[in-house]
Amino acid sequence: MKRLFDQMKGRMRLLRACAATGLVVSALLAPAPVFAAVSEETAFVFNTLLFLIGGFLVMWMAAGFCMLEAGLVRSKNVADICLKNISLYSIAGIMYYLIGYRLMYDGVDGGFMGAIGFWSPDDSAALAETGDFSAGYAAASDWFFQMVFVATAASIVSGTMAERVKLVPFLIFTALLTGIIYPIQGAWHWGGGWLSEMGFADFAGSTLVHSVGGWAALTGAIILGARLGKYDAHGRPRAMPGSSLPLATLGTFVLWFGWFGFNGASQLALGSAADSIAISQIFANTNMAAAGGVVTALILTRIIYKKVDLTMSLNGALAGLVAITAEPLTPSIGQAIIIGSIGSALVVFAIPFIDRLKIDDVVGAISVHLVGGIWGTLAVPLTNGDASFLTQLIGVVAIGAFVIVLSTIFWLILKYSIGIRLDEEAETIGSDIAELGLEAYPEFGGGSHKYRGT
Amino acid sequence: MKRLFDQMKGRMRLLRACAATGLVVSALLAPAPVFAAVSEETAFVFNTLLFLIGGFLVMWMAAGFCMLEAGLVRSKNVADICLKNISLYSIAGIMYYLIGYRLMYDGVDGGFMGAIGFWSPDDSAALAETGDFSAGYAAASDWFFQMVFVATAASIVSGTMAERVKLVPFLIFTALLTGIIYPIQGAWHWGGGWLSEMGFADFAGSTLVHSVGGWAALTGAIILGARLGKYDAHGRPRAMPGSSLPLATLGTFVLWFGWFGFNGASQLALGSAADSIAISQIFANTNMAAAGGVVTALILTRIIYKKVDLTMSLNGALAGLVAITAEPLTPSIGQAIIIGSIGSALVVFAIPFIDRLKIDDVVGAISVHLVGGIWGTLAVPLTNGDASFLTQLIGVVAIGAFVIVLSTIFWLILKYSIGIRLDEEAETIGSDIAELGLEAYPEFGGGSHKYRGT
Amino acid sequence: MKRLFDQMKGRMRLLRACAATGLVVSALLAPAPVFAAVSEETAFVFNTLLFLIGGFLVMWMAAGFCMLEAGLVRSKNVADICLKNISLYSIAGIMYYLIGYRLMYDGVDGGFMGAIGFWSPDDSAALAETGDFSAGYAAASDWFFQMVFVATAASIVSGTMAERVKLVPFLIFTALLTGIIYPIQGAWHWGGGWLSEMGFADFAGSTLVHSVGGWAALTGAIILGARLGKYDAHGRPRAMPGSSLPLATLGTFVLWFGWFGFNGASQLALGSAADSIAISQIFANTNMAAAGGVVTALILTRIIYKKVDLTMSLNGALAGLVAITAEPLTPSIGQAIIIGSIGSALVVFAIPFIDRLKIDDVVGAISVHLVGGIWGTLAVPLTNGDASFLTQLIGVVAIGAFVIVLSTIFWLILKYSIGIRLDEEAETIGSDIAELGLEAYPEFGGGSHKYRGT
Amino acid sequence: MKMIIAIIRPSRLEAVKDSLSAIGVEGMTVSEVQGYGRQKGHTEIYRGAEYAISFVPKIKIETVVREAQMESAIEEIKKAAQTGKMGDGKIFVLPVEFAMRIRTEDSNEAAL
Amino acid sequence: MKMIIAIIRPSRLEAVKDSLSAIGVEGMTVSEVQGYGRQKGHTEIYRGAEYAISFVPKIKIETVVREAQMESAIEEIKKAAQTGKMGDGKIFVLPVEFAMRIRTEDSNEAAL
Amino acid sequence: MKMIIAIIRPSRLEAVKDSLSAIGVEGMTVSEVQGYGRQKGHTEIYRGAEYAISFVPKIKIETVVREAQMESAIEEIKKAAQTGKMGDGKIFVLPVEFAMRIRTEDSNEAAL
Ligand SMILES: Nc1ncnc2c1ncn2[C@@H]1O[C@H](COP(=O)(O)OP(=O)(O)O)[C@@H](O)[C@H]1O
Ligand SMILES: Nc1ncnc2c1ncn2[C@@H]1O[C@H](COP(=O)(O)OP(=O)(O)O)[C@@H](O)[C@H]1O
Ligand SMILES: Nc1ncnc2c1ncn2[C@@H]1O[C@H](COP(=O)(O)OP(=O)(O)O)[C@@H](O)[C@H]1O
Repeated sequence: MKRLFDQMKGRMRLLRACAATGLVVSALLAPAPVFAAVSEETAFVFNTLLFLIGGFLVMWMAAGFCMLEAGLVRSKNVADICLKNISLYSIAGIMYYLIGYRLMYDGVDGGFMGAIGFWSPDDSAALAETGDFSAGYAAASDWFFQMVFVATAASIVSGTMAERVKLVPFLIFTALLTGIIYPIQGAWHWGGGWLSEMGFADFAGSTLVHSVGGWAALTGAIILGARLGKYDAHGRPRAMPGSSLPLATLGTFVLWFGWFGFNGASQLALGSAADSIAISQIFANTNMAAAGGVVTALILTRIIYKKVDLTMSLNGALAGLVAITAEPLTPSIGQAIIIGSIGSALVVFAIPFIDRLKIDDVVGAISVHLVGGIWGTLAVPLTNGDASFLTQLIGVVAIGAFVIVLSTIFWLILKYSIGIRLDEEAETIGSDIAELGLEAYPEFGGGSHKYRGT
Repeated sequence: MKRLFDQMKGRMRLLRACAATGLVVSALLAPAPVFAAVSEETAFVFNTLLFLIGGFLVMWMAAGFCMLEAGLVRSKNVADICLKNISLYSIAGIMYYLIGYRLMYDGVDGGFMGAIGFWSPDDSAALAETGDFSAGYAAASDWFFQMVFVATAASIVSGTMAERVKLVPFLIFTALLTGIIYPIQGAWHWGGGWLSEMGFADFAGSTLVHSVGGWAALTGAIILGARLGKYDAHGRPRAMPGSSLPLATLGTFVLWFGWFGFNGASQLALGSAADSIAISQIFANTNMAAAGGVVTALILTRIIYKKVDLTMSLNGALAGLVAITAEPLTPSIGQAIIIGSIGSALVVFAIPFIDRLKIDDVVGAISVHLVGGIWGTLAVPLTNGDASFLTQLIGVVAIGAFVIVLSTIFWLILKYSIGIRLDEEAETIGSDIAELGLEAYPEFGGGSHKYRGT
Repeated sequence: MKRLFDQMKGRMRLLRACAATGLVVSALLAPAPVFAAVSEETAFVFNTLLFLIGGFLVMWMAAGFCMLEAGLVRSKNVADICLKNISLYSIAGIMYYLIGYRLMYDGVDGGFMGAIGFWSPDDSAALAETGDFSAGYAAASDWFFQMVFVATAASIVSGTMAERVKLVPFLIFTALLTGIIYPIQGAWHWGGGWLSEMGFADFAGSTLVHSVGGWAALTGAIILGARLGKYDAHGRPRAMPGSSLPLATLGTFVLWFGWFGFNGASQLALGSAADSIAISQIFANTNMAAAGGVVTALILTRIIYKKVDLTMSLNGALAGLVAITAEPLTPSIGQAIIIGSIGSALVVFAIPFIDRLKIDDVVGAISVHLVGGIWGTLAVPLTNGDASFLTQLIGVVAIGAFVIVLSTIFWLILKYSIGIRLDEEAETIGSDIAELGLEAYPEFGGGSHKYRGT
Repeated sequence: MKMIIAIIRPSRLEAVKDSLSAIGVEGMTVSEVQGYGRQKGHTEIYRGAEYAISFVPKIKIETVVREAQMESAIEEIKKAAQTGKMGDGKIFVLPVEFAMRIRTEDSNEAAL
Repeated sequence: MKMIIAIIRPSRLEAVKDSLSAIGVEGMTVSEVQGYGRQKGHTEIYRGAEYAISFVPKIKIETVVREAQMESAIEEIKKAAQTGKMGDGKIFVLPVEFAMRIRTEDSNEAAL
Repeated sequence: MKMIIAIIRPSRLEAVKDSLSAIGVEGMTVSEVQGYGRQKGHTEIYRGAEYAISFVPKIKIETVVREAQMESAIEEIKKAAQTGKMGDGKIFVLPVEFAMRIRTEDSNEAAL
């Protein structure tokens, strides 16, 4: 079984410029001086190491989302968003273990989903006396790397729906998103399902991770409604500045840093010179797409609003990162800058636009992850000859439709059962006091503790 | 001499499922296709790289402790705790260089402690013309990795004793802890001393690092006494909420992130497929124990206190991490979740319990690191057939007794010589002003600087 | 062409104890058991991996500078400094791509600068059928690693000139610094130019990166003038404490963490046991120089000012790091502690001294990076027999003169064209409101939003 | 002239400001305060220990008005601030003997 | 009615609140202020430069009381706030002409 | 005794404090407030949405002085706080009926 879905993944990987196993094998068969090559076991270790490094970098992105969101919500909701972020990361891992991973990767075989059940690693071939390293990497390293991706998708939702969604239904939705929605659509492409058969190309998840989070957030935001006071009597959006821009900036830097793991380790192999060259290009492109995003947002907000907007620039960096994620390997550095810049420009316009549609997205996550993700996915054929625009569009639409339908069903069930929205009083005093019974900064501006001498 | 303690370590390592040197050697002797294996020098580089990556990840945990503690103390003590954290990390390294490392690893040989003296690396074998790579890794990489562990133990103490202990005696105790207490008990197991001969099993330091810090903190907290105002007239504990929950959350994420290095690189070798498989399992288990810890704390605080408690959930994550540290390799993922969850549940009850004993632990470090560490150590036999419950208990008790006795002596000497506690006025105005003459947030709530136009 | 500058770099590298290519080659030629060695392709992967890991660690330093500076400026300038930091990192990358990298490395050949033009990677040799791995690493991995260094130099300037320099001229200067000043002087040594021919030794950039940033900052600070209110009627400096010491501490920890990449990966190769041993020594020395810096600042400020100064201790850590950067490999750990301690002591005296000269350096960057960098560069001959004091001095002076002249020209042009300083009113209300139209902490101490119930 | 001091709920500030402004009260000074009264604070549990919040965040508005404006100002504040639940706050009136606009040195009623 | 304004040390707030409450003063409004007086601030050294802290953090309590309660309220505040060291603070009494409870529209003494 | 309440620009605090101190006013209490008046706040754009800042940060100084000192104190505050631009602030004078120094229990003028 394991073999089977490894084949699946193998097939996908072959779409990429430098397929790991492929190269190792060819190195073995080639007449080239044998000594020069990477040994099979060494390649196995390299590939595993790549997943582990990539995995801890992406895990760290959970902290980035947490800080970004904590900085962009108002003080009265900061503790609550921190709790949501650490909880969703935890729940995502547990759900992915319980059902997600196998649903996504086990026996999809060109179809729509995999098997149901717990996951456990099987490295017996590599551990056998006559070590067979053709699996290419340790099973748990791959699991770890895939798991942290799920959490990323869930993080996107918390930011959009902050300040008014109730904790428990939010966490239940997180479990459904990470245990069911994400793995099923993930199976379609990365699991070797029908989209992968069609030739859909999404290297590290502009669509599979970011848009998925974005669609779920969009659906949730519409069903949940805007925050109290977000729109004035004339329906014009009112700005509700976040509590701490340095925390938001820190969060953005954390995400940027983690993204090297996100995109770089999505090469899925490090065990050959060709793979290491590919990953190097991915690192450079990932960085430069974000850089392009920052500079574009800087210039555009200066032109449009007369003042440079810091939070838009942060969103611009993230938009650049999301945009390059679908194809971080084939663009040249110059192309990467352009792809990131366009992503950022789209976000600069999308944020006020979505705001005016009365969809209240607290941190701009829909614009960044959904708009940026769609753009990135559709841009793949520009630099990657193997991808077709039509297939890309089919993938975007199919996954979008699937996520919207399931999210709508789940949110509506939650809404009409336990309710998803804080009541007016709770929202007014803030989710921190209402849900957690404490404040994020208990000494400032509230509570009596600052005054106590002790 | 170096050879000797390498042997010692080798002996310990053999207890683990996949011993690095062992495997490399067997790969060399095995009739398996030679080309497939990892070359000796490559393994040497891999092992060294593992220590370096693990080392920088664990070093980063120092920042995690700092942020966690800065977030959980009151504003008037934030700068002081930042200073303590960066200082203790520095002092730990210097002491470990001056006497700790050799005391722990040099010629312990089944006994109670090693040699006295500075440490310096000797890689002459590997650097010789006819490179002999059997040492397995660069000496300084091992030193670096061991050194950052010492700092972790010291970080635990600062959190518990915050807000009232004087700076200088605290730093002196840190030097004694990291130069004497930690290395001696460390010699017993990791240095190849008597506990290791007995078969005690503590993979990455639930007991050797976390409980040691916890015992020292406990002893210190009792001798130091509670903060002013911590207990009301009726002896009931009063909550003293920390200054910044987002910083505390950030700190927890940093620790979680760094823990991949803490546990993962404690495999001590990456130079074979078997090692890389082991490390992958460790990564997954480490993550999932923490995830289990978060979810358990979430549910328990909701049930017991009606409100979800963010700081308890953060402590729950850490409790899960501490609990899995004694044996992150042999459990399955499901078992790891359970081990972490039980650790977290213990902490949720231990925190108010210790509070009621009038032991004032500002950040909950005793509960997390001591209670969690004992649980983790005793749980090893549940998944690792080579460990025995009795031996684990002997290890826990022996090390506990040793740390308590030495800590008591050191704290009492400090108390009756230079004094360990801030006077009442200093504690009231806060250690920042009293010890450092400045404030952590000089513009808020104090000082005149916010008012100045300039 | 690529070959040519690789040779250049090769030449420099040979000055170091363990040259990567050299060793790999010798391993190949040596009569030693062939199987024991690292294969060429494996070394290629290792070297590339080193650049990638080093690169992401140094990239993360951008976040460190940002947090350090955000913590040390006053609240009214926090958002502005965050924007400057994320922008300068982005601009540095783009400029280095557009002209910097080739100006620094392409065909310098003992001269003063390289070629002009965009950079693009050429890995054709390694990717060819008969893979030729003699380039040693993936081109883009090297580019990525060099690029993050440029950003570091630019980060230094933002801290010194904070709170009063206008955004746009600052960003233009950043582009000039990273596109022209840095690459040209970098070509002299790392690019294989005249200084490298002379035998100048600067392992990871005490002079090439830190002093360059420091000189540019010094020039800028003098031309820009001090902040309003920085000096009282009698010309005595007034302290202007920063907004958040925990953020400043976090930033210092981030920098410390990232410095392992900065110095460690400057070994430029990991593909042999000798390289891995060298990097291990570098890690240990880097850490211990910083530790020495902290403890020295702690003790000195306690003696001189009676109170331990947290921000000086943070600066002390950084001074230790800067000082060891010129030669992190040849010192023993004890020597590294001393080099770091002296660096820190110099900074403890330099900060008030520069202050009294009426050069207003908001975060102490001139003292840390320039004074620390000069000290570190001049200290190389103490532990590295291949370096000469005179050559070191020539390097320091030549690069200093070059940077001062160009920076002066650029700053003066900016001053007399678009102006570089905020007007008095803008400076008084703060650069956040004046330049960005928002506040870093909009709910505290300003704005009406905290009062709004919604 | 009288100084009207109103202690109100933070969420009512915008409404009070707007209605005062509507009747021509052109200046006021606002601060954040903590109130103690019938609306009791509450006891929370934090890490298993009790945590008494005895003060409630309030807003204090101070505005000096002409005698003639006083009645209507009080009325407007009351209307805008009232929710009917405990904790709506208080209005106090204190005598003012002198007022000056610093910029113009106008005195008394001309200064408001 | 009188408004008692007491400037006290932050560490005495709980004690003052409790003793006022004990004699039936049921409402008060508290704010954070910075005081300047005989208790001088101090000069610190920060990064080698002087740093004058001229203001000292204090708490201001405002409570409007019935004439009859005034004496005892002052007495209680004084007892609870006194430490005998410089910087204990001041008590001021100002006349109040009108009071209203916003919730019920009760006036004057009924409003307190 | 009179309580002088001055609402001034934050940037003028040091100057006002120094000049009051120069004429022998030895105590004052300062707080951060938000002002609403002719100096209007402004409208910013944040993430493409409007962001009205209707209040302007100000400093409130409260100082209780002897009748005799009042005139000169007002004069000093005015001089030190005036910039001539809108938003310079206001000075109000309120009667004080009683004062006490908590530390010594000195009353009235002796308490200042
Ligand atoms: N006597 C008083 N003096 C000063 N402020 C008071 C007084 N009584 C109440 N307040 C203020 O008014 C607020 C509301 O009063 P409270 O008694 O809680 O509710 P209500 O006004 O609805 O009866 C209190 O929080 C406090 O700030
Ligand atoms: N004349 C005054 N007007 C207003 N507040 C004052 C006055 N004098 C003192 N205060 C306030 O009282 C506080 C304590 O006064 P201070 O002179 O330092 O000590 P003490 O009251 O013990 O003599 C000051 O910090 C200030 O807030
Ligand atoms: N009637 C008033 N009552 C209380 N405070 C006032 C009053 N009028 C103005 N203020 C305060 O004085 C500040 C300055 O007033 P403003 O009208 O803006 O400028 P100016 O004093 O120059 O005419 C306001 O921000 C407010 O804090």
